[in-house]
Amino acid sequence: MTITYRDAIRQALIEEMDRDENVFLIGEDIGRYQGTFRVTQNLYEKYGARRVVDTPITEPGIVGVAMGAALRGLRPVVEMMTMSFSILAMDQIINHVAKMHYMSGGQFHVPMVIRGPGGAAHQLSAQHSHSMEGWFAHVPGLKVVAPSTPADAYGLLKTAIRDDSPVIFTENPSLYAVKGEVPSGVDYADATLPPGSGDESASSDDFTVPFGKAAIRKEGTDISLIGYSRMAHVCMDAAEELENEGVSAEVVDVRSLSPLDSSTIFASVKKTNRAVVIYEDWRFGGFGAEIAAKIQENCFDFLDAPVGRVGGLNVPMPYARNLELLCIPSKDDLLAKAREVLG
Amino acid sequence: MTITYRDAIRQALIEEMDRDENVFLIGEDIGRYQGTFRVTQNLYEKYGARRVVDTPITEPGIVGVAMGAALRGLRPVVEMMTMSFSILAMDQIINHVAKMHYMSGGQFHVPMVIRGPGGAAHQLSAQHSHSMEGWFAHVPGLKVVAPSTPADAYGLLKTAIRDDSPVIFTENPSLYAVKGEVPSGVDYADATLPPGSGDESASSDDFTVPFGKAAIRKEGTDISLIGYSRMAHVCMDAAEELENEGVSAEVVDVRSLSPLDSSTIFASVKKTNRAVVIYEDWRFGGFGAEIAAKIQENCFDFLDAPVGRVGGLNVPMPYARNLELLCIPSKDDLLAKAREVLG
Amino acid sequence: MEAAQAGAVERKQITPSKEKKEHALATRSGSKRRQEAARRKPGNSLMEPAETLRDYHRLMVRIRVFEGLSMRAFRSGLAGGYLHVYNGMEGTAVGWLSCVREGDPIIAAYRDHGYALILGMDPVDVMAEIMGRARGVSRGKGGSMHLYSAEHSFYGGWAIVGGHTAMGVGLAFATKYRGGDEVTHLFFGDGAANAGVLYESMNMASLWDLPVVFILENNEIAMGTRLEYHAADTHMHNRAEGFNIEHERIDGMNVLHVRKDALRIIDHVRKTQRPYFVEIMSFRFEGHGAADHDRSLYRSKEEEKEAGKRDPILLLEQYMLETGVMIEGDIKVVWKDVEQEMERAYKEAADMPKPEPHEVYENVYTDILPEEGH
Amino acid sequence: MEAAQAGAVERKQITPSKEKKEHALATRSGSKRRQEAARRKPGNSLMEPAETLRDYHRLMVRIRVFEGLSMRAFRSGLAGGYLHVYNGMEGTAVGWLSCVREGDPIIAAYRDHGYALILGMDPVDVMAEIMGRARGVSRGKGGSMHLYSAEHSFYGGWAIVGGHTAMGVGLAFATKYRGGDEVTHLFFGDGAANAGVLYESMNMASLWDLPVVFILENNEIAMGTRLEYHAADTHMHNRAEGFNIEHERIDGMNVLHVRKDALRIIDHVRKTQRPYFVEIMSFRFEGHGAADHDRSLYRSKEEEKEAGKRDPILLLEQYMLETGVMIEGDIKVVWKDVEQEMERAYKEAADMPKPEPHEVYENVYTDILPEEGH
Ligand SMILES: Cc1ncc(C[n+]2csc(CCOP(=O)(O)OP(=O)(O)O)c2C)c(N)n1
Ligand SMILES: Cc1ncc(C[n+]2csc(CCOP(=O)(O)OP(=O)(O)O)c2C)c(N)n1
Ligand SMILES: [Mg+2]
Ligand SMILES: [Mg+2]
Repeated sequence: MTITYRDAIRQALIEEMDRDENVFLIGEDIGRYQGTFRVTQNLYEKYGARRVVDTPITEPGIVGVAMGAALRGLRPVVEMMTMSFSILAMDQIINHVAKMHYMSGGQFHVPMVIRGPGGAAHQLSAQHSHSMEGWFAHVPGLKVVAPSTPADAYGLLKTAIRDDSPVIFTENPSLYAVKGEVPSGVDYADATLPPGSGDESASSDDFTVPFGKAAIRKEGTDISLIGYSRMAHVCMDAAEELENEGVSAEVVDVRSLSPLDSSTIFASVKKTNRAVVIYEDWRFGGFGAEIAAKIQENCFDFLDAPVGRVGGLNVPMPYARNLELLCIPSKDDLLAKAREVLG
Repeated sequence: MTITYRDAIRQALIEEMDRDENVFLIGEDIGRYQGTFRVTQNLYEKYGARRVVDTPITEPGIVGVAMGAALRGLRPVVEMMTMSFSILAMDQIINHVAKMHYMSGGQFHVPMVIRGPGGAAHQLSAQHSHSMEGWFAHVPGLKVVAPSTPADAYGLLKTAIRDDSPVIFTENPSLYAVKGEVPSGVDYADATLPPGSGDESASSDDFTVPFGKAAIRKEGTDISLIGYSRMAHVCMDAAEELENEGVSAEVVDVRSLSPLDSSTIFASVKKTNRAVVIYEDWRFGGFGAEIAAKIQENCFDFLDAPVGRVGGLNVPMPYARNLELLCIPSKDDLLAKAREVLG
Repeated sequence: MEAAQAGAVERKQITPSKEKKEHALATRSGSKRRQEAARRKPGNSLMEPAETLRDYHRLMVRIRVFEGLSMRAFRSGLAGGYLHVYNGMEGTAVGWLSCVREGDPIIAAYRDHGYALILGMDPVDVMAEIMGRARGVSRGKGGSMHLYSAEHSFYGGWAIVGGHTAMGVGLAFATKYRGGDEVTHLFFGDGAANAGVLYESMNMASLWDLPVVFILENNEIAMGTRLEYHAADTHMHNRAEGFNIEHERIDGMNVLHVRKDALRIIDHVRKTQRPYFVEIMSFRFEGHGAADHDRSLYRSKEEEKEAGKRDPILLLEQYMLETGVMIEGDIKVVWKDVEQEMERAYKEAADMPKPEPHEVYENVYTDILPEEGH
Repeated sequence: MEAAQAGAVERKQITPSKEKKEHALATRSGSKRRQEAARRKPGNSLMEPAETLRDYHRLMVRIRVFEGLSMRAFRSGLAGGYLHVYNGMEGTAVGWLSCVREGDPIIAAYRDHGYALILGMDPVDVMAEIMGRARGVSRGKGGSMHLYSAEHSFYGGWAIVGGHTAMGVGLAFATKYRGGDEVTHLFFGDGAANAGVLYESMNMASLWDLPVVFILENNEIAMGTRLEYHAADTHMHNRAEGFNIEHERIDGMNVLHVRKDALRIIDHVRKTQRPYFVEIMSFRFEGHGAADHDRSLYRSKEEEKEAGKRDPILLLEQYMLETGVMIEGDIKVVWKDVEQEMERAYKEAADMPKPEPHEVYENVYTDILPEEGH
């Protein structure tokens, strides 16, 4: 079926909630209000207040409560209204969620997902435009994924909910309306039906996307463009333009930041001998630095030029639209860097 | 005078408090209890409860209160009992302290310092052993320094307190007892005297260390070892051992992560043609990746080998001493990597 | 702010001695009961001069009209992001801020156009900020949610729910440190009142005797979540009780009531140099923000109609008509005047230039530029 | 935990309807006053069998002796990091946990040896953890502050002050979700009671009717900061008032008093499936942690001497002597027995192997290894 990125996420939620009674949703305004970005639309009506839990505005508390519930065998899916707010819950996520399995010597595990829109949208200003995925990928104990397509959003979210380790699942708000093919036997229209009335068997041949696997979105021979989430689309756009100039670019959609599929990245660079990594977060100290550092460590003899990096400007996100657009890496920024790397 | 790193910090606090009535200290157990790591010893007796403020255990609140005070012209120096606890105050630091100058279009500035011990000590386990400096260096609006010597601790802290932008000042707990020469006209013994009884003129020929300047700790020609805080000492130890093997290593003490002195780093690598970056934080996605990525971007044609990285193991810090020692990068880890890079 | 920075400094113990605290405790016992009684006192005994009433009216109308235009800016693409209007809550800010002394620090959340206008910020500059123009109060970098004015001791304009509450206490900390007698006015919503940092802040404010009024603007809704779904005790001022802070609930729909209570409370705080917690009840007529249109998700048309009868502008107009301070015609003139003023401001702002590209790097630090480029 | 995971699940609304909430409010009004009265009731009416008293005594002595040895381990370098003993507070945990039902979730902070021993964890495994051995309860990865036992529903063992409070509420959330009737016992200190997340947690617990007891162990000190310097109202249980949670303060030095109160409160919570907040007053005889030796920075010798008279072990011994449950000789035998038991545990733990290097990478994730090497 062809559905939007938003609907793909909701579809995955529905199927997993139907499959496993222990899966529940918790977050701010996700129920009666239908979700700020409407990802959870109709789910309150479908599952009720027990499994679609509206909370006060208390991100640390929400994450902590979800974690406690996970320790008793439930499988919470926390919605961060925006991933920017995960900054408030940083201690709960880093010090508690990520570490308990280790600190308890494996006695306890924390099967929970924290998902929500991450990255800049449209003039949300400095406090609401963070890209948090790089911060979390840095933390041992967390798995971090950043899907760019409806199929990946669907498949990775199902994998995330079934994973026994905590998963950070970041969605880019600009992608919600993007449509794409999603392989699934269950019809999205189910969302409005009462629980149990769906075709239960349909979820048996379900489709998931494994963690730790990057996707080659386009094959090429001259340069590797490496990105994730919305930046994977920017890579595709740039690759198309390069194609017109006779340059064959390969596009690597990282998808999973942690675990990171280094081998696919290295194989691509060893083939093309040139690479540019693009990420929306502040360039200085951002996650793209890890990818670039890794490539030069592992593909040094294959590189014909330094690994290029394109990131967000190193400033708090300004409100004015013209300044905001300057900050977010664009196709042109990527092309400029790619041409520099191509020499 | 030759004093410890700990006393150098206290000395800088004393001189700045004497110099400027608006400077005050705030934090947990820093006053009556003399500070968990005794950095603020005797300062409560010297300056009283007004200027050495003991707080409840509420890191977000402390940072927020200090920021509010800073907005009214005071110059708070916040002690994080350990920098690990700054994770709880992340929202206050990233979203408020770091951004207000920008968001207000320059109308307000936030002159405050957040300081405290960062990094692993001795079996403090997973929740108390974080290296936070890389996280903060990633955030536009914060300046971040990590001194390795008493002189730098003293000189950088004075610069930090006088800076009109917020500064994260990280101290490594293992360095507190390290001694070194500190150029200053004021005698440390002043700490026990009542205010005003010190030699006021002594602070006129005071010594500060500027931000954004790395220090070459040892000159060399074969390889650059790049680190900061305690890892700068590990670099020196490794360089000494390499010297015995006939390898001339240059040691770059980064000191200031943000702003970063890229030109000193690049100049060193262009001379030696090989580099290893070492940092205590988790290797994956840590700040060393930024330095490594930068070096290959800017010194590509000068590099005879990939830039090596040495970081902490990608695990929550385990308690058992033998496991903990495995996690923290050591001289041997650095030597192994240096030898690999030397080929 | 620079003025504040230069202010005289006196040595004074911040942390009260144990004796002092116990005394304070003794005198405040039973405070809650006394307040309940006071609250039940009938009628409004204010005898404001007519001119003053007209001023309050005009102020409220200015906010209402200005914000209508801010919504127009949003709909027509001249503004973006999150934009929240104060429609229905004007009585709170006008009543309260009419009692504030010049130089008193004020800090608030993102629903902040009203404070800005009341404090005397130029509507053109505020609208320019909302439209992301270089001459906006925050040079186009903050937007609707991040208005600031050093000149008016207005410290924002904050978009992390509850995040600014500790900062508000810090503003009062500086007063204590310096030995001044300003009162800090810290506004936040009922949703924000669930944020943990508020409790950390209340504890410090009370422990250290800081002159700050916690002003909970309870419009009984947080985005799309009704009060009863987010607060275990819907009388949220009770939460100050455990921190030994005097607290009460007042009505925010009648600007004169607000003013009367504000005068009393602010005077009390200035005298006692102790914190206070006031919960001001109001109603948000519009959706949460400019992008929230489906109010039926959380309330009925009847509820809105009922509340509409308590519209603070309407109430004051009725009162002025009854007392003969204004006649229908006067009121119309005010609206018309204000509409013209604001339309002019709107046009002026819309014609202003956007920030120059190089400005993107300015004000990250006070002295240096960040690393440039992508 | 796996057992819990497999438990039966019933559909049940979590968020109470408005009617239900109002009813609950009505029945709880005046609860505070009733409790004050109850607290003033004279005497201890418990009629525990002699054997039970002896059990409580032995449990307390076991903690005291075990922790003396943990300090020895620290001083001799067999343990490191932060290590905090419960000396003086044994009455609280023994009294309370004696009333807990098997399967009730329990969670606490870092001063956690006592709970572990009371719950039946093997002293050898606990000491092994403190010494960082592979057979430690957390395989040497947690240390003194991070004891856990899935078998005993003991969820830690947490070192971020206040950080575990929301998790405690989450444990109770699962009970509600499943329709069980466990009661969650959430222990934290007076210092932790200032952390913002606690208030977020109380609000949710009350809003959603979750069966959790907030147990504030008030030893009137947080590291080196005395209660009166960190809490605006030193009766910290009052802070639950604004969240519509029943609350009271009880004495923690007499294990029998604690038990009596615990029985009543836990029973009440199990029945009402509502949160409760109890503040248990005690005294920490030792320094904050093994490395804190200078207690004179925050209190006098007299104060300690005075408190020593209320030592929970001493009080129970006196009571047993008075009532003839034990004679001096019996008591000596207990101490001797326990000392021998714990010395054996100490030696056994000290002789155990350290974790293997490869273990450093285990348990980061449930299924994969992290990227290896430096
Ligand atoms: C920490 C945080 N969480 C969530 C949000 C999203 N959000 C913005 S406003 C709002 C509702 C706040 O309600 P309230 O405090 O009552 O203020 P009001 O909008 O009624 O003025 C929410 C949930 C946010 N900005 N910050
Ligand atoms: C967030 C955080 N801040 C500071 C600390 C350091 N610290 C550890 S224990 C402690 C005192 C806690 O006191 P309390 O809650 O009363 O517990 P008690 O030690 O009396 O059992 C402090 C400040 C910490 N571990 N976590
Ligand atoms: Mg509200
Ligand atoms: Mg305590």
